[in-house]
Order: sequence, then structure tokens, then C-alpha cells
Amino acid sequence: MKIQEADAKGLLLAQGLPVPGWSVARTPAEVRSAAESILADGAGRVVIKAQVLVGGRGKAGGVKLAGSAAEAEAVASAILGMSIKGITVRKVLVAAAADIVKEYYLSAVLDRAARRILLMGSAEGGVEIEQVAAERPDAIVTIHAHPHLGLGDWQARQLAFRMGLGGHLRAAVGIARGLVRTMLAYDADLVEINPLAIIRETSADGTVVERLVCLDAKVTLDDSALPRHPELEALRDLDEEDPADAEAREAGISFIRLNGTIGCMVNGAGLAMTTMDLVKRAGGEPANFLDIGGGAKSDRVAEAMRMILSDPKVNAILVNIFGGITRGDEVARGLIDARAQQLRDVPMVVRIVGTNATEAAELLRAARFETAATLDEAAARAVAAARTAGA
Amino acid sequence: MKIQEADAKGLLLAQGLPVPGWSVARTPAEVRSAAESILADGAGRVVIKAQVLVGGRGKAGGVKLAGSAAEAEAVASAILGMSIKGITVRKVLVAAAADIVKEYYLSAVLDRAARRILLMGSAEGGVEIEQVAAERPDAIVTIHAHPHLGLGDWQARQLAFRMGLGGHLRAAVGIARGLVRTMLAYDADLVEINPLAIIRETSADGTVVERLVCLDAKVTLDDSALPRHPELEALRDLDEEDPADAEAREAGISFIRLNGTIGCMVNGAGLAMTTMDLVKRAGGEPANFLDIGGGAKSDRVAEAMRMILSDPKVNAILVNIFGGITRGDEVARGLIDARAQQLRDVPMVVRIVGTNATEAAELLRAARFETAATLDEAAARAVAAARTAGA
Amino acid sequence: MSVLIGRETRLVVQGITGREGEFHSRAMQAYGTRIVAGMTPGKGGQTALDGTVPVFDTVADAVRETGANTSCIFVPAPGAPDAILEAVGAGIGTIFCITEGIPALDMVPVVEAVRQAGARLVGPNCPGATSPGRAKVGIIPDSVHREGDVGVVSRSGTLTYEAVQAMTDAGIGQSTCVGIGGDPIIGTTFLDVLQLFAADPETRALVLIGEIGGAAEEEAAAWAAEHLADIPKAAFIAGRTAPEGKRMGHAGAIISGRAGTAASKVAALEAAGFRVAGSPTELPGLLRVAGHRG
Amino acid sequence: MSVLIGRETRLVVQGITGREGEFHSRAMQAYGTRIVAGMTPGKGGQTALDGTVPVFDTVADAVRETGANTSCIFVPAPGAPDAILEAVGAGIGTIFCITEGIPALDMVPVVEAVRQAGARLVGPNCPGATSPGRAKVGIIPDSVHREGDVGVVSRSGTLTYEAVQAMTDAGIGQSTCVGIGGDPIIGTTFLDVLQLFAADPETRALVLIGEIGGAAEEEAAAWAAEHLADIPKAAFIAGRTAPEGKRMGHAGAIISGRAGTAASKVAALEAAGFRVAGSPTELPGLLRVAGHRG
Repeated sequence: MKIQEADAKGLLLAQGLPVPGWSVARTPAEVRSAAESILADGAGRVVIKAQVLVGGRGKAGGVKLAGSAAEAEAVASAILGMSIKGITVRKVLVAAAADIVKEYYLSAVLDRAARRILLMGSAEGGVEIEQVAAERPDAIVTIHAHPHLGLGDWQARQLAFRMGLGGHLRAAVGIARGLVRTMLAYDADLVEINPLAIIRETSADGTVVERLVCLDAKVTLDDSALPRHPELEALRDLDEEDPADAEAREAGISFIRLNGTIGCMVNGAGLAMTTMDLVKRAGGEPANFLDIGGGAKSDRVAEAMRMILSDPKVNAILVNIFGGITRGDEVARGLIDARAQQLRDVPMVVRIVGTNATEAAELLRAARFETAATLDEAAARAVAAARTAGA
Repeated sequence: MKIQEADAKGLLLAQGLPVPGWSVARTPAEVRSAAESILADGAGRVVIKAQVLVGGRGKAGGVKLAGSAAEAEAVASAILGMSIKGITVRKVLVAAAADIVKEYYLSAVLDRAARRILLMGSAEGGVEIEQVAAERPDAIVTIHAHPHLGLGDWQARQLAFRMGLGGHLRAAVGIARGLVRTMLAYDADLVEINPLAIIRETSADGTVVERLVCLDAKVTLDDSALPRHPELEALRDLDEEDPADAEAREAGISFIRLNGTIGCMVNGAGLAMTTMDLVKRAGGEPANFLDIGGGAKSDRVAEAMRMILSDPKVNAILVNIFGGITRGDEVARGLIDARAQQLRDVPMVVRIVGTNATEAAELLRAARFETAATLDEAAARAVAAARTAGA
Repeated sequence: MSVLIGRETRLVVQGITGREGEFHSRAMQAYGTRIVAGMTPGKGGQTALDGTVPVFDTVADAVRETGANTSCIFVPAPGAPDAILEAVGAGIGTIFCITEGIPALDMVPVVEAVRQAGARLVGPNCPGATSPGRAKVGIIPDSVHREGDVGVVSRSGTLTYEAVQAMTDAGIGQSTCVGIGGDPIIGTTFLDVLQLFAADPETRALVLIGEIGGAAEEEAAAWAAEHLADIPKAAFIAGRTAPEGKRMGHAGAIISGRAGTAASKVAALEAAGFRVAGSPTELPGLLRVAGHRG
Repeated sequence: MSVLIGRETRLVVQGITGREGEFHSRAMQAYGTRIVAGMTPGKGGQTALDGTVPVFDTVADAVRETGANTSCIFVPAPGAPDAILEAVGAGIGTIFCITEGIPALDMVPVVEAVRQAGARLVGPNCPGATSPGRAKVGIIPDSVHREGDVGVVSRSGTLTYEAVQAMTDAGIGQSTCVGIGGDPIIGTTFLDVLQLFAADPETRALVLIGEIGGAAEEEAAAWAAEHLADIPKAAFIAGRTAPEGKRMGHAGAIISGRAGTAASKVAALEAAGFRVAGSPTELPGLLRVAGHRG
């Protein structure tokens, strides 16, 4: 699960990391008032950042500076409501604009190949790390935390020295360890600070100090671990979530809406992707990825059918079930129920093999469903049906 | 550092272990009032237990039951002020007497040989585990916690089943894990529950339930770790501590008072024990074990001398220093300072070799100290001096 | 012969008295797998599967009493990592963890402990393995199999069934079919299984079924290019048409950056001599083209 | 030859810029030990010991730049476990930790990590080792030594000096003298050092200096009885007159129950063929009685 920058910063702060203050606003007026108080505290400028769960906010114009409360309000008016990669901006983060001396990159990520937590750092912060990795791999420092002992101080020091942060050793070590602590505390699979920055601050007595802080934060959480972190469920951004996604989650269904016309209902993620691939290969376009999960009962099947049909683009449906834990007859019953209730009549091709396939075939025959024996055949017929319907 | 049963129970409770309530009292009147409130809560009897840091309280008559507040007061009068292995009882623990169904033994201890935490359990609780170990070693179940992963639930279950606690599996697992947690939280080198007991309780609605609880608790703390647990310093029992011990600790000196007449001052624990051994071998009796530690300066030496001389039995002193980190001349200066200030004149034999021994020898010669070249010789002359003084 | 499981398998089922554990244990037993023990804490002394299988409180007891050498875990996610460690601690050499939904960070210390003990873990969140005609550990439907000499390795569940069924329908049997699971942190990788097949004299052809995401297929392909040049090989990669940046079902299937795309995997596999199918149904034909005479 | 350290030793001192670290590094260097590097985080690029030794920020840097193979740690207790793990992580094979006052439970995961890496840790809270005429790592005063062929192992500090001085005074030199430290959890035991001496062709006699408490002397004696029958052996046990149940200075010296008493240790050592001295000064004579011709 992705969470917003502001929420990610909240988690980092709770784990003791240095994150300069911020507030979240949903209207230009709220932004104005937040900016007023930040500027009154001595900041020269404020930064206003769109809170969306997609990358490239800066390039899209979703991050702006303002020198006065009025300017902040005007900037916020432009950002709030804008669309970034198809997502409408509904809230912004407001913070004092930092006086940045130098930017770094630091992240902790679950490294699947090494089966360990990987710390990745670079003295080239503020840009996309994928680009740095592709162009100058030597500029990236990596260290694996020990799978039992975690990240040692010595490893954090090594990382800091190699990143050129020897002058801020204690802070860098604290932040590196804090990233791993944050991962473990919330079951995150990514905790990314970009930029990690040395900023210049003027303290109350007029002296200028430099400090290493987390200026941006990105955290993604392991969905499998959410049941043991009920408090994190509140961080799910319902503003950005397709209402169908929430329904699907509730029902135990994996559902992703796509742009095609052929609705797909499959059991198993790999088989669902394969089904999409074969639809495309047969000349069609899948309308969705949908995995009903293992052992689905008829009610879940009916719910999946409702989700598919809620997309008006769908003009044909392909059901592909290879029964293992899932019983073919349960699926057939769900399809029959769903058709009895459905509002519009869309041609459907059903292929059910594996556990209780014979019973399923009988039920489907009795209910006059169109069935197919192989996946290739099912895909071809669904594509043909979609073409006829779309013509 | 040893701590009292009541304090040990407090630590266990803080770690979430099931410990029935208790209070601590220093006077018979306090015991009476505690007993009144316990009996008013429905207990049939109360137990009064001497709080001393030595074993064998029960056999010594330091643990008694009472059926009424008056009886509790009388029993407390007998226990408070009694001497157990030379320690005067100054406080007692008062608790409801449990209705014990069966007693077990469970402890977590640092196993030096295996270099791991060892869990030790037995269905023969309430007696001395050393006796069980000697007589029926098969009656003891042992499991090592993993040095990196700690005690797994599976290990705790195995321990519970082997101890015959399968009927209280969840509680037993929780307690076993809690002992290890307690060790780690406070840097204990021993956490012992004896007895761990199944007790019978009548709940408010009259139903009788059985519950696994910690009826007694013994915890010893790693002295090396006390600096990072400043809150535990408050659990040091000053009632039982020789005031000289506290002084020694402050000064960085290891000091144990013994029954002989020859005061010993040595650098290093092994050499200090060796010096005692050689005094004994030469026919004398050491008055103390005293290790001035590494790199002692003259003030620490003078402090050590004051501690030795505070024992009126001391009638000769043996100083044995093998300089390594410790500089012989520093010790010599400390001895000279100490003699200038000391109240009584006790014959002293000094042997200083190793680092700066030559300078030390000159200082001592100038100050007319009696010196010896070897440890054997030093011991023999100290014993002779003690004999002369004691005659 | 076969890999991971076979006639020598003596299986203990952890969580045998649970609904799933019992259901699939019956299926395994019916297939001919020697289930020597079940394990459910607190049910030691009872029996399962109509009195045919003794149940123990601990895996250690099961091993001591029955000589179990392989474990299959149906314990729910919160207790599954502990169940794996218990199997390792009891000296079990091969552990299949069927459980799904284990948080990834829970598995990090567990796979390390398995590695240190020299044991092998397959999964978690995997369908298990079947050596047709010999033994089945896990939940792969029996009906898809046929005895033969093709080693199959896959990180999907039902897609594996689909592919294996296609082979069986075409008369091509399997030596062992291994589902390694699609979770982020798994005990046994494509590469590990290829190495096992390489050492098995009765495996004479290979089928690899991958998915978009990660680099495990590429890693396996690089090894196969060097060590498995002479054996007929076919592969299928799911997710060629999946849009970038979306998680498709389980966490394994996410494309990040260039690595892990279907194109990268297909290219790596083809470079290593795998014939890559456009549909699972093409696998049998490609194996024959590659020289397999099963 | 010698054990643990010798002419091939290339030493990095962790904490070289601290007061103790610098003082003892000078002494080690004066003895002839090849100190190739120092390490203090944040002082990388500086030099120590009057410009003769480069200082690095990390042990890994020191190893890469200087080929250091041995480490001596003077880092204060709170940072010492981490310093040991850093040395292990940098590939150092032999690590001496002089630091005292490390909480015992901190050492439990550390010694396991050392073991897993196949490295060797001596200490903590140990005086180090000296191979007279070759190298010295730690804090044992130079003056007590003489070149020779007796291997000495001890868990005490100054008592070791006393015993070794007695040998030197009697004309008996040492191959290597190893102080293993008196803490509850240590990296290298009496047994480990006896095994090293057993494999060293230039060690032709052994002296073991033990203390009451624990069972490490008994364990070593049992092994020596089987494997070191033919070599002259002498021993000394401190604490014969210590009262039961009192901790004498460091935690190592506590008698609990019957095991760990001086009597138990003396009996075990005598049974293994050690001549047990009543005073350290008797050790040279007993070695000669046992057949040593050094």
C-alpha cells in the first residue's frame, strides 16, 4: 500500500528521524493560513507540494514555492484540483522552504534477490535514483542489513562515509538506522528519503547551523502485514482509490481496471495475467485484471461479476478457472447467480477445468452458458464476441 | 547485583508476566494492615516472606503462613529482626497464600559454556533445583534460545510439553518468553521462578479456575550493564550491603570482607585470589579480597588502605602489585599518603613489580617501607608479622 | 528419480488438524505420499486421517517417533514463520510452506536460519511439488500430471496447473513439478530448482514458468546458459501485456524500471536456449522442437 | 612458530586515537608488532604514532588499503560489540578485544556472528597475546617474557604476568602467551587455545592458569587428557581459599554448586596429566619435572 508523503513523514517522525515540520491543507484558504504561520516563524518562503501517490509531481507542476501568504494561496489554487497522471490533487503539504546546502538520496528497500533489507545511498539526491543507477551506478552505495542482527552502526558509518556524509556522521548513522527501524516497525517494503539534505538554519541567537534532515519521504507498506497494523489502515488514501478497489479488497478479490473491452475473471494472478496476454494475442483488449483468489465461493464470484460489469466499456466477458483449491461448481453457481441479477446482458465465454469441472460443466450447460475447452479457444471466442458487440 | 524477591516480581510484572499481588512491609503493624486488606479480599490465609538476598529462607523460618491479621502481625514480629545466614531481616513480603495445585521450576540463565541463554524447567518445583539436578537430571528440561533469533514460540512450546504443562500451553509459552524478555530488558544473568505454580482461584461468580502464575522470583543483574539501566540502581538493597561495599564500588575497587587478620591489596582479581591462597598456604588468614582494578591512581590506593584498616581484626597488611596498566610508582605514592593519614600503625609488607617498579622501590625505600621481591616471600613475611602482632 | 520429494519422502504435516491441512493431507495420502505424522500443539496423542496418522505436539516428537524427513506447513500466516523454524530445529531437511499472507519481513530472518541449518524451504505461498507416480506434497491437483521426465518449475499456482495440463494432454510427463511461490521472500528460487534438476538423471527436459517482476528468471537463465546447454528447455512468461507500475495480484508481479519486464525475461531465456511459448498450450510442441523425446 | 599472532600479523588498532589505544599501540609497535593501520571513525586520512600509522574511518578501508589481518580493539564498552562486528564484516580473521565492562548479553549475538564468519575473537576483557620475539597484541608487559617453547593460556590478567615472570626468571621461555579474559561470555576458551597449541610444532610444553568458577578448565582438561598426553603440562588455579558464593572481582570467579570449585579443577587437571602448582613460582619446576627441557 502506498501512502502520502505527509503520512510517510509522520511515520519517520514517530521513529525519531529528523523531519522538518509540515502541515496538510485541502483548500487555498487553509494553505494561506498555514503559510502565514510558517512565515511568521521566520521562514523566507514556503513550499507547497501536491499530495498524490504517483511520481513526477515536480515535473507536473505540483511542487511550488511562495514568498508570501497571498502567493501561497494563489499557488495552492493552481495545484489543488490539477490532474497529475490522471489523479486529481485534493490536498497539499505546506512547509517552510529549506535552505539546502546539498542533497543526498537514501532508502531502505526489501531486496528480494538477496532476501535482506538493502540500504541504498547516493550523494546525488533530489533526482530519480533509477536514472542515477542507469547512468552512474558507481554513484550509488549499497549495504545489506544482516538478516538477524539488522543494520549495525558500523554499517551505517560505512554507508555515511561512502556517501560523503562523514561531516554529519552521527546524524547520518541515526537516519540510516531509523530507516530500517521504520521498515520493521510498520512492515514497509520501501522507505525512501529523496532528498535527504544538509540544510542551513539560523538559530534564535543568530548563529547559522547545518543539519541533516529528511526533506521528502516515500513509504510503501507490505499489504500482507496490514492485518497486524490496524492503525495504518487509516493511512489508505481513499481520495485516490477507485471505489471498485475498496470493494474488491473487502471481497478478497484482486482487481485492476484497464482500458479494454473484455472483462476477465480468473483464479490466480499468474493465470489472470496469462489470460490477459492471450486476449491481447487474439486481437482483443482486456478491460481488467481480476483474480478471485483461492477457494472462492459463489458469492465472491457474483461480486467479481458485478465489478466487471460496473465498467461500461465491457462488452464481453471471459471466465477462466483452473480448479485446485477453487471448486469449479462453486464458480458455476456464482456465475448463474450473477447472471440472474445482472443489469445488462454481456456475452460471456466460460472455461472451467480442474476440481469439480464436470459438475460445473453440467450446471453451465443447464443454464445455457457458452463454454470453451481450452484457454486459447476461450480467448479467441471472447475476442470475437467483443468484436460483434462493439460493431 | 542481587535484588529482592519483591523487586524481581516488579520487573516480571512490568514485562507482562502473571505475578499475584504482594506488598512489602517493614513493621509488624504494616504487615497487619496488609494482611487485613488481603483477607478482606477473600484470601483464606496470607504468606509472610523475609526479604533477604540469601537462599534458604524457608528452612531458616523466614517464610510463614497466617490465618488472621493478628497472627500475621505475630509472625511478622518473629521474622522481622531475625538473622538468616548473618543477614538481619528488615522487611517482609506479604501476599495472599495461594491454593497450589502443582509446583514447577522455570528459569532463564546465561549459559557461559554454550554462550547462549538457557531455559531450564522442571515439573519438580518448590525445591532446590541444584538438588534435582544432582539426583534426577532427567527431571530437568533444558532449551537454549537462539543467539540471534531469541527463544522461538516453538521452543517455548517444546519446553512446556516436556515439563508437562501442555494443559497450560499458552500461559507457559508466555511465561517462558517473558523470562527471556525480562533478561534482555534488564540485562539479567538469571531470572528464576521457583515455584512456578498452577493455583486454584475462585472467581467472583463462584467458578473455580486454575491458573499458571509466578509465585516466587529471583533475578540477578549483570553489573557491567548497570550503567545503562540507571533506574535499576534503586533496587540495590542498601539494608543488606556492607557500607564498605558501597564505598568500594564508588571508588572502583572490588572488596569482600573475610574473617582473617591479614589485609590484602592487589591489582587484578586472579592475582588477588592467588595472594589470598598464598597467605593461607603460609599459615595466615586473609582479612579480605581486594582488587584495586587496572590503572589505579594514588588516591584509589589510599582509599583501599582505609577500607582495609577499617576492619579492626586486621593486624598485618600485604600489598601485592604486578604493574601492567597500573604503575608501581603511583601505588607507592598512594601507600605513602595512606600511611601518613592512617589512625593505627599496622605492619605492612609491600611487593611491587612490573611497570615502574624501580621508581616504586626507590619511593618505598625512602619512606622506609618493608618490601619483598616475590609473592611467596611477601606472603610469608606478612603472616609472620600478623603472628607477632597477634601474639 | 525426482527432486525434493519422492518415494523416500516421509512427510509430517504441520497443522494437520486444521481445515485446509486435513483436506490436502487426505489428497496427498490418496496420491500415495507417505504421511508419517501430523503435528498440532496440544493434540499430541490423537490421530488424523481416520486413524492412519499419529499427531504430535512438536515436530521434534514427530521426527523422533516416525523418522519424518519432509514437512508440509498449513499453519496460518501469524504462526507460519515459527512453524518453519520448528521444522528446521527438529532437523527436517525439506520444508514446504503452503501458507499465504506471511509478511515479507517475517521471512527475512527465517530464510537465513534455514540457510544456516543447511535445510531447504520451498515457499511460502507455494502450491508445493508433485513427482508424478511417486509423491505429492502440497496442493497441486493430481489430475494435471503424468509420469515422465520433464522438470517443471513455476512461481504461479493455477498457471502451473494450466501449463502442466497442456503437457499431460500432449502426452508429455513430468519428473517433478515444483511451485516455488510468488511471495517477495521465498526459500527456493528458480535457480535452485534448475540446479536440482541438473543433478537429477531422470530429468531430461525443463519447463520454466515465470512472471513479470524481479530478476529471478533472468538469474536462472544466466546459469542455465552455462550449465544446461544440452537439455531441451521451454518457458512461458506471464504478464507480457500487464501495464507498467501496477501490482497484478500478488506482490511478485510488479514491473519496476527496466529489469523484470516480460521482454527482459523472454530475451534472457531465449539467449539461454529456452524456447519461449506465447501460450501455455505451445509448451509441449516447443519441447519437441527443442529435441525432447518424452 | 606461534599461535594467533606472529611475524605475519598485520594489525589494525580500532580506537587507536583514544588514550588507552594510543598508549598500548606505541608499546606494541616498540615490541616489533607490525601495526599497519589505525581506525577511528571521523579521523580517516590522519596518522597516528608519530606519522607511522595511517588512520581510517572504517576497518574495511584499513583492510583494503593495508592488508590488515588482525585487529586489536580499545573501543569503550558501549561501542565495542559493534567494533567486533565491524572487524568481522571487514574480513579480519583474528580479533582481540581488550575492552572491559561489556554487558554479557551484548556478547551473545556477537560471538555467534564471529563463529558464523569463521573468524576468531579473543576476549573481551582480556590482556591479549604475546609471541615473545615476534609480536605482541594487547597489554601484557613486555618485560615478563622470554622467547621459548611453552604455550601459556590464562583467564586472568596480572596473575598471568606473575606466572610468566616466574617462568622467565627460571629461564623458561614462551612460544605464545594468551590471555582469554575473565568475562562470562568470551570468544576463545581454554580448550580453543589448547587446540591451537596442539597444532603448533614449536610449542613443546603447556601452562594453564585458571580460576574458580565455570567449567572451562575442566572442559579443557578433558580434551587434553585425550589429545595432549605426551607434552609436559603444568597448571595453576587461583581461588582455592575463596569462600563459596562470593564473587571475587570479576564475574568469572564465582563458585556455584560443586562444579567450578578449585578442587574440581585441580582434580580434572591432574587427571589429565597436568602438574598443578601451589604457587605460580612453582610452575617452572613442575614443567621440568614433567619433562620439559626448554
